[in-house]
Amino acid sequence: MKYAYFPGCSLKGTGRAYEESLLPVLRHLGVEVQEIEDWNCCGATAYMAVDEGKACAAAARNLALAERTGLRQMLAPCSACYLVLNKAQHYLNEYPAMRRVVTRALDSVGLQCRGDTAVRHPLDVLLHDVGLDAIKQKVTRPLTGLKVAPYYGCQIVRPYATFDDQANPESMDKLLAALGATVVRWPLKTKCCGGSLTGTLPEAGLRLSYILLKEALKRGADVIATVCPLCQFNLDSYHAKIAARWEPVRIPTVYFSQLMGLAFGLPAEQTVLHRGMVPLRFEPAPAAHA
Amino acid sequence: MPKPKVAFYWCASCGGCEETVVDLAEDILGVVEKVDIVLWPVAMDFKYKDVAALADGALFATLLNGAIRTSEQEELAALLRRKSRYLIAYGACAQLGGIPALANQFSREQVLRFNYEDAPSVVNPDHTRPQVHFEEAGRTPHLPEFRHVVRALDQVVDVDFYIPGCPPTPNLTRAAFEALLSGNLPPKGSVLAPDVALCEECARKASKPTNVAFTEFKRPHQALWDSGQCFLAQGLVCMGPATRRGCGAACPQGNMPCTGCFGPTSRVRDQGAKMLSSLSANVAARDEEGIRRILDGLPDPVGTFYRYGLAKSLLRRKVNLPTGSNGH
Amino acid sequence: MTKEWSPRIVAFFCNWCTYTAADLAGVSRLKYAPNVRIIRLMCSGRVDPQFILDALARGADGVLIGGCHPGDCHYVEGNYKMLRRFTLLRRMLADLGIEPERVRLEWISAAEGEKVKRVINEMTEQLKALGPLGLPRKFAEWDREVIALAREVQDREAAAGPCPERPLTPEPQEAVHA
Amino acid sequence: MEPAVQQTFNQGNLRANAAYRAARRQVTIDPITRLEGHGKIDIYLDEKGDVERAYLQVPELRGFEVFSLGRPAEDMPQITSRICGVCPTAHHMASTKCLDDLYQVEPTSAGRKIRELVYNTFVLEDHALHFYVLGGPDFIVGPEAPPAERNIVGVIGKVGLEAGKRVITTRKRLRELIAYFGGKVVHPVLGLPGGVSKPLAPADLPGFQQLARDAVAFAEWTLQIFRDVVLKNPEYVALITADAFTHRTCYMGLVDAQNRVNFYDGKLRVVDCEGRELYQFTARQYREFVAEHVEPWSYMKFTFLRPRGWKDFVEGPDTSLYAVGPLARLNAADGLATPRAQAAYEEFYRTLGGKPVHHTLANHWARVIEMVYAAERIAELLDDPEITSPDVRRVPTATPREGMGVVEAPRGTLFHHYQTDERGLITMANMIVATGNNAARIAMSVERAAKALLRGVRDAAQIPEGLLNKVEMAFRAYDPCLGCATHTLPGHTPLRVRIFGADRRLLAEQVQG
Amino acid sequence: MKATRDEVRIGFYVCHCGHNIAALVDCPAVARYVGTLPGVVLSRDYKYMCSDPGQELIQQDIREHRLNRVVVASCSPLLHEHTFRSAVEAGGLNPFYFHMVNIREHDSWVHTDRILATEKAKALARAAIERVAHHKPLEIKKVPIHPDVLVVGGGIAGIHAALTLANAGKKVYLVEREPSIGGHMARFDKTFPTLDCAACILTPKMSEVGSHPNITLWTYSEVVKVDGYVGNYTVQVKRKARYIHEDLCTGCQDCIANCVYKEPKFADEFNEGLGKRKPVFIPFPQATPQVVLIDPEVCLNFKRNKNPDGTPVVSDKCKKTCVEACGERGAIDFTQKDELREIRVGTIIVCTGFQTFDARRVPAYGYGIYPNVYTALEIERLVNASGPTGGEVVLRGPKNPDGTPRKPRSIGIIHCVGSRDKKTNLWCSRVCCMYSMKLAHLLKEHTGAEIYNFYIDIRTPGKGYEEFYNKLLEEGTHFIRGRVGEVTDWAMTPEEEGKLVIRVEDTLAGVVRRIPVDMVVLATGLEPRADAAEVRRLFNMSCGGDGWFLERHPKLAPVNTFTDGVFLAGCCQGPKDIPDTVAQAGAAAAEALALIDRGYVEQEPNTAHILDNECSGCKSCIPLCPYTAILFDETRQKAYINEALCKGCGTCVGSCPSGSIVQNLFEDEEIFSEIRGVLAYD
Repeated sequence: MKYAYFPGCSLKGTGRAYEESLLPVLRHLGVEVQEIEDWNCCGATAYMAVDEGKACAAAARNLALAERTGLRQMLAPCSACYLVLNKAQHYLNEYPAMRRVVTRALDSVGLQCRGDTAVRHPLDVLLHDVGLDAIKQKVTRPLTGLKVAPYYGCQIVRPYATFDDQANPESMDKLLAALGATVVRWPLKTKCCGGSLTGTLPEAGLRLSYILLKEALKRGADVIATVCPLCQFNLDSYHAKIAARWEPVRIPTVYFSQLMGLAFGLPAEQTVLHRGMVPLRFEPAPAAHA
Repeated sequence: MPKPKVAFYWCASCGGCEETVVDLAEDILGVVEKVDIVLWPVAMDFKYKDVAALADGALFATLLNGAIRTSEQEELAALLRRKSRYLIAYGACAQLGGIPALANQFSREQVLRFNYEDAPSVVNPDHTRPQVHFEEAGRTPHLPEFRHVVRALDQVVDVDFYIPGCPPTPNLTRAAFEALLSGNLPPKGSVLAPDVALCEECARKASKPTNVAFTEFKRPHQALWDSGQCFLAQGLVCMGPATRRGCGAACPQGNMPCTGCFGPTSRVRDQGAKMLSSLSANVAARDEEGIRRILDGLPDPVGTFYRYGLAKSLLRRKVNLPTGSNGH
Repeated sequence: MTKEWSPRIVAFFCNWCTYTAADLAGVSRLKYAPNVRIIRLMCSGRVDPQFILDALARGADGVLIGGCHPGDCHYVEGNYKMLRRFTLLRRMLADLGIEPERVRLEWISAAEGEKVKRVINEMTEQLKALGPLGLPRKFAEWDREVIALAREVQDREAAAGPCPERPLTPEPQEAVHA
Repeated sequence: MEPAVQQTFNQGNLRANAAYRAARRQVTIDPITRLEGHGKIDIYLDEKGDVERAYLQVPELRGFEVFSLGRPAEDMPQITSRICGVCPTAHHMASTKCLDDLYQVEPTSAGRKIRELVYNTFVLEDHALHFYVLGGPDFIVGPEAPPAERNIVGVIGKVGLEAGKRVITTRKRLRELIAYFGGKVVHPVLGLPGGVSKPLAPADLPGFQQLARDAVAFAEWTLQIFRDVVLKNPEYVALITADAFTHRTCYMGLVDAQNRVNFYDGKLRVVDCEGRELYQFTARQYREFVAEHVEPWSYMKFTFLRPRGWKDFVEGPDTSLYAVGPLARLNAADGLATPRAQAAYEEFYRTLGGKPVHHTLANHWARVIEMVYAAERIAELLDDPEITSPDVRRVPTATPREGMGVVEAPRGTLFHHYQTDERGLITMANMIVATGNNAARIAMSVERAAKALLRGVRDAAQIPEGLLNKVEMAFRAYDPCLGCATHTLPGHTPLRVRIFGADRRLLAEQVQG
Repeated sequence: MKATRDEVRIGFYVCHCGHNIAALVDCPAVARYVGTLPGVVLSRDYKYMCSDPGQELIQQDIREHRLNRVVVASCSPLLHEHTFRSAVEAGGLNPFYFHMVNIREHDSWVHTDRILATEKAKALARAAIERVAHHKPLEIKKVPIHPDVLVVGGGIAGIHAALTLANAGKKVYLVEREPSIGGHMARFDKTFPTLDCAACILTPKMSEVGSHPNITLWTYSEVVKVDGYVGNYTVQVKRKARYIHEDLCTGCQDCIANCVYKEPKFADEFNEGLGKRKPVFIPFPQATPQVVLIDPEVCLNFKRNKNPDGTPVVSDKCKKTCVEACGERGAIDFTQKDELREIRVGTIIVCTGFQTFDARRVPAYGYGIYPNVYTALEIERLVNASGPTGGEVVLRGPKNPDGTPRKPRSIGIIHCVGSRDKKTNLWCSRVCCMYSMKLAHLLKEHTGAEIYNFYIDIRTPGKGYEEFYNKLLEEGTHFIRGRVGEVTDWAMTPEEEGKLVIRVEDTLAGVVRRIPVDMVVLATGLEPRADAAEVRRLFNMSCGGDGWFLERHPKLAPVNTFTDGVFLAGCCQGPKDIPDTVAQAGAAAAEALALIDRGYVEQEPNTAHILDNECSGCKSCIPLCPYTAILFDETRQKAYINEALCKGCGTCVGSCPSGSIVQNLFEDEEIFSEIRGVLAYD
């Protein structure tokens, strides 16, 4: 299994914990990734809203670069990248007009995009390519006793439900269960985390984060597992503000990949749990058979 | 009463047809002595003027073999047409274009380039090419040019009858002569051979089951096969079902499948299309992938289904090749 | 033709699914490109590759074959037979310089009037992009060299007038009598 | 014999001959080019009215190499046989051997023997025809005899009616043997990588063995005719050794391990004009030793010895030009593998003053000697118990990439060379045929004849009548190739010669006839 | 012998079809153009060709102008080809000297540019002119109709159709997959809008079926194979083993009473799993036939593992108290096997019904996650007096502290679950609004709870339906307009604790509301049965894109399918309520009767035949025929076609490598000339 790898800006910045934990886990599972050369902004955020043409062109350039690697699969861990790349792909194949615009743009830099590279999310790959059994086998330190609230955020299931249910995704639930964790059932899996509102309309944004954290605690979760750098940032970084505005709802928010690393018994520098603002204190015991 | 005058002429062909005529000529009790062979470019020199001098229709029949590739050939074909009461396309090349017509899948430039520059044995540092008009110290030896398109005879002039085969068999030729001389002829444009497919006279026919569905196509060299059983039943492409009979199933006699040199029956406009239709329809798979896999066993459909008939196929030629002027 | 070129598509639709779907498109008043000329057959299995080649040779820019979805053939599996022919025919046409977009096979059930519209519009667009196939014109172009010559020969002979040369006698005969 | 019957007989044969000439003339040319209508020779004179330059032109190109592209390799023996309807078997066989090499498969022993059987049968039949019908009459009847007699009828006149019958029936039976294996005589289909398509049924063996015995007798009888009619006639001998028909070039031919002539297989051997061995090489090495030169005035390519480089149309010790065909084969070999043929071989060189023999017309004699060899070889093969083995083909397993094959066509060495993709589809096909190998020498012969015959010509009146007769002689001797074009009843050379004055205006045009 | 150009005298007619065609096609221009074509002796345009005067015109012209070919350019041949053929015949010509051009459905209705549409019409017309010249006279074959009828599906539709036919004196086979007929209707409590009890009106009809002399009732059976064609179908029916001999069982149910299981223990399908049954059981009290059956999955006398052929293994572990109870009646037989029966019928009526939408597919509504979320069908059983709770509405979820089951004090009914939804099913299921209100009424009656209906639109198109809606409004049921976003147990406020919260945008008030309730009812929509695709193939019908069986024409042939002799009734053709279903069933029965009473059907003579002298006997065509109509004559070494078996697909014709097979009406020449025609014009 080899995939063209598109990290995107977050995984090199605020979301570095994601990359730092994901890559070792994939390696551990024998999944090869090859970072795309000279990748650029995926085209997410303001772009899409302002000028879809340019956004698509930006995304398409990455797709084109991915195609050039000859690997038919492209791994995009960041939810935003994942969504935009998929969307661009979709637009290119659905709307001739858009394809013309993009083709022209790419021509100018001597690139071309067939639009046939599958844009995949790590969860998708882990569940459908690697498989839960393979993952279970790698678990040396099951997360027994750790109650995890799986939080998916909006972008990997909406609007394109490419690998999981839109309203009630369950891929991460299955994954965490496989790691031996207790999955907390809660209805807020895909509720908005506040997204970029936290920056523009703190009142609205923070409230959304607060609801999530509170409900997770109320249902007895020890930790929230997330797949999206932005969600992770929102849920992890505003505890002081939230406490000031409503009440303290301290609960760590980590990437599912960090928990996998933990369960696989990978060294601390590969689970990078220290990067969280609210630290996760949990030492999984080695499995009986291990 | 003078014997009817008969002419032979060839165009782009290999000479195999002439061989057949000879086999016929050697059959001294055959038909040849009933006619005067008055034109035979090899037998006697003849000048364009001589033929031109004949009254139109002075020739009883002309048997012309070979495909039409050069202006010279076209010119003579036209001339002989006018001079002959019956113009007969003799052999696969004249009837269908023949193997030379496979060239219709390639451009003339490709031919020249390979032959004079790219061929591994050629040493041609200064890219010399034969010139239609070449000048050396004022000397100008001139070569005839050849056409972009290889044609069957009836694509150049009106043809009365066809004698199929690569080469035609002496028997067919004799029968044709007898028909011509006795005057009891089929309608104009007929092929002077039975209008039924080869299988009818193939010894292997009985060995073919009624439920042949192809799970793979084998190529002749890829397996040893039963020398008595129908080739199709063994997964080998045999053009017999789409090919006119009359040769006595010669190739199957040699334990090789028919390649279709007798061309289609009168009820078929495009031999290749029909054989393709029959073969592929009988493929066993039902899913697109399986179907593609099995049909990939036919790597060269054009060469397989139009081995002799490309010039007379409905498309005649690879359609996106250059035409333009004839200069090299 | 003075009027601007626009592709011509000959369509072979099976009576049970696709032809009916085209009727449905009509009943539903869906609007699609007027470039298609539908020929009705009982089953896509009846589509003889000769029809496709003949249509192209006679000036169609594209040929569309419509049949029932796999498994739905009114005649059990005529459509599979067509799919098989089509698979090979397409490859062969490519070898003969005809773009794959020009010959298209679609499964359209009696209920899919929408699809009739979509496919015809799509195909019309693709063919516009490809430009004319124009085989009749190509044939004429190829044959120009021949026709030109024929004329030239006539003129030459008209000029030369009746030829004085002796009528031809078969030399071999003499050889024998000698 | 009833005069009426005899006349019919003669007529039939006349036409037979004519047809052969017809067939021969077009095919024996390089596979991609063939003589259309007339061979063309343009002769240019200088101010003094002497020959400045003579061009022998071959004006057509069919492009087999190119339209073979993309074809399955196993179809090549059948496709390439259409290069030539008179020697289809030669192309068929060269192509088939090319496939053995391509698929790296050794034919089964029986398969190989059947191939060699069919091939020798073909060579014998072809040579016989040439000797009695096409080339031979010149000698048997005599070069100066009235044209109308220089044909098989004339031959019969000299050697008797029975001879004629014998020629025809023997040829027929030999051709039936080819058809037995190949389905058809013209464009046979037996060849496949690793062997042949069809075994010899034991029941059919005796008939063929009888044929073989008759063939040997026939060949020896032919040799005797040659001795009686030609060698006993000093005139003819003088003609053969005449300088006008002598070119000192190199010679190439296939030889077996003992350097003896072999038509079907072996190594290629090249000797220089002193008879010294220059090279020995396998088909796979052909590119290192053989190369083709292009002239702007002919579609035909001119081969030469690559190590020596193209040195234009010159002969002598350093020439890079070489000849192929019967004479060349004898010159390039140290002998023949069968007793009767070997004896004839020795007689040949004894009579003509040692190796190598440079007299083009000696080809006729060499050809008859080869007939004897072929007939003996056929007999050997048919007496080999293995010839009826059903194990005639081995299925190849290797992935094809590149293959080369060579045989000795009656009129000279024939190379086939293919490259394919891993599915065995042709990506490159190259062929060099006898005519190409002889082309340069033929061209020289033509020019030499012209120069010898045309001196100080000022106007058409000064052009000698028999010009074409002589020019014809000059290259008819090569037999097939261009020669075959000229193997017509004397007086009917389908050859057009045009002579241009110093002012480049057409002085005269002659068409043989 | 093919008629040559100069022999043919073609009459051409282009129809205006009022404005339908004339509006976009310049009919006079088309007529003028065709008039110039070779062979055409007369070319007219006319307002309505299909009208009597139109047809009269054709007949008159045939006589006066000695026409021997007729072409009509009008609507789809599927609509009027027959009409015009008859006209031509009435005019004294063979009906097959006619060809029809479709310039309405394929031209005027689908284009917008008058010039281009006219061009197209001309091209199509020209094709027909060139084609018709090659037409040959043909004979129509008449095939007799077998009078027996097969009705597939024993819901209300099947029951009604079967009875109608049986009462008309026809022999009917009624095949039902379940152990009892009755279908969904048998599970309903009341029927809207009259609220009369479903059982009361259905059971009499059920028993009538059970006892009708002309009806062979096969329940617990499935059609597995259908061969033949209209008038002559051969049908294989699998009668699944119920381990009871139907003819011996009296329906006394002693076996059930005496089963080793003292208490019912297994989820009972009829009650949507809300109730329990024993391994030997009868689906419901009024089941027809009154015959019990044994469920080998749970019966102790069977092993859990199966034989290779899938049949259960008898263990004989059980005391078999049931067998004792049955006594000398000896109806119980553990060794019973599925058996195949073959029947011959002339016509088939398909009434295989629908399935309700699986609410789990909308996880946001929490069905299967929250116990107190129900489907409508569950409620039907819950409120039914003979249901699992005897008509008492209690919650599935946690009981009261005192252990008594909780009753809902507030109930939310969510409409359009699995209907009118891009993500699931696009269509409106037509019955949900009404049954939701029916259930609202019944629930209020039973519990007095606050009832909230969440709807997109209320659709009440039916006699007395709107009145029923008003009645509900007066009863004080709440109607909130808006598609529900989600149902969660996530409480934001104390009063939401322990309840299900329905989050919805109230589009009338323009606010997002959170409404806490005890019970949520999902008004699940109707959808095609999961196996509709296989069933469709079985009977050679078509399915719409939505998966419902396709009627031949939505208006003119609503119960016909594209396969002659196969008819549709009930919800298998699309969602509909009971009155419509019964009406349709009657219609289907009438269609079948019409065929039977005429006694024969005419068959299109478009069969293929092999040219005997030309066939080389290569056998390539033989495996291609799905009906094994092509046979090989060993003595003559040629193939031939049994035209009785040939259905006229033409596949063999398109594949004959030597062109030696000919299909009537679709000869190569006819099609080539059609191709030439459409392309000759530009």
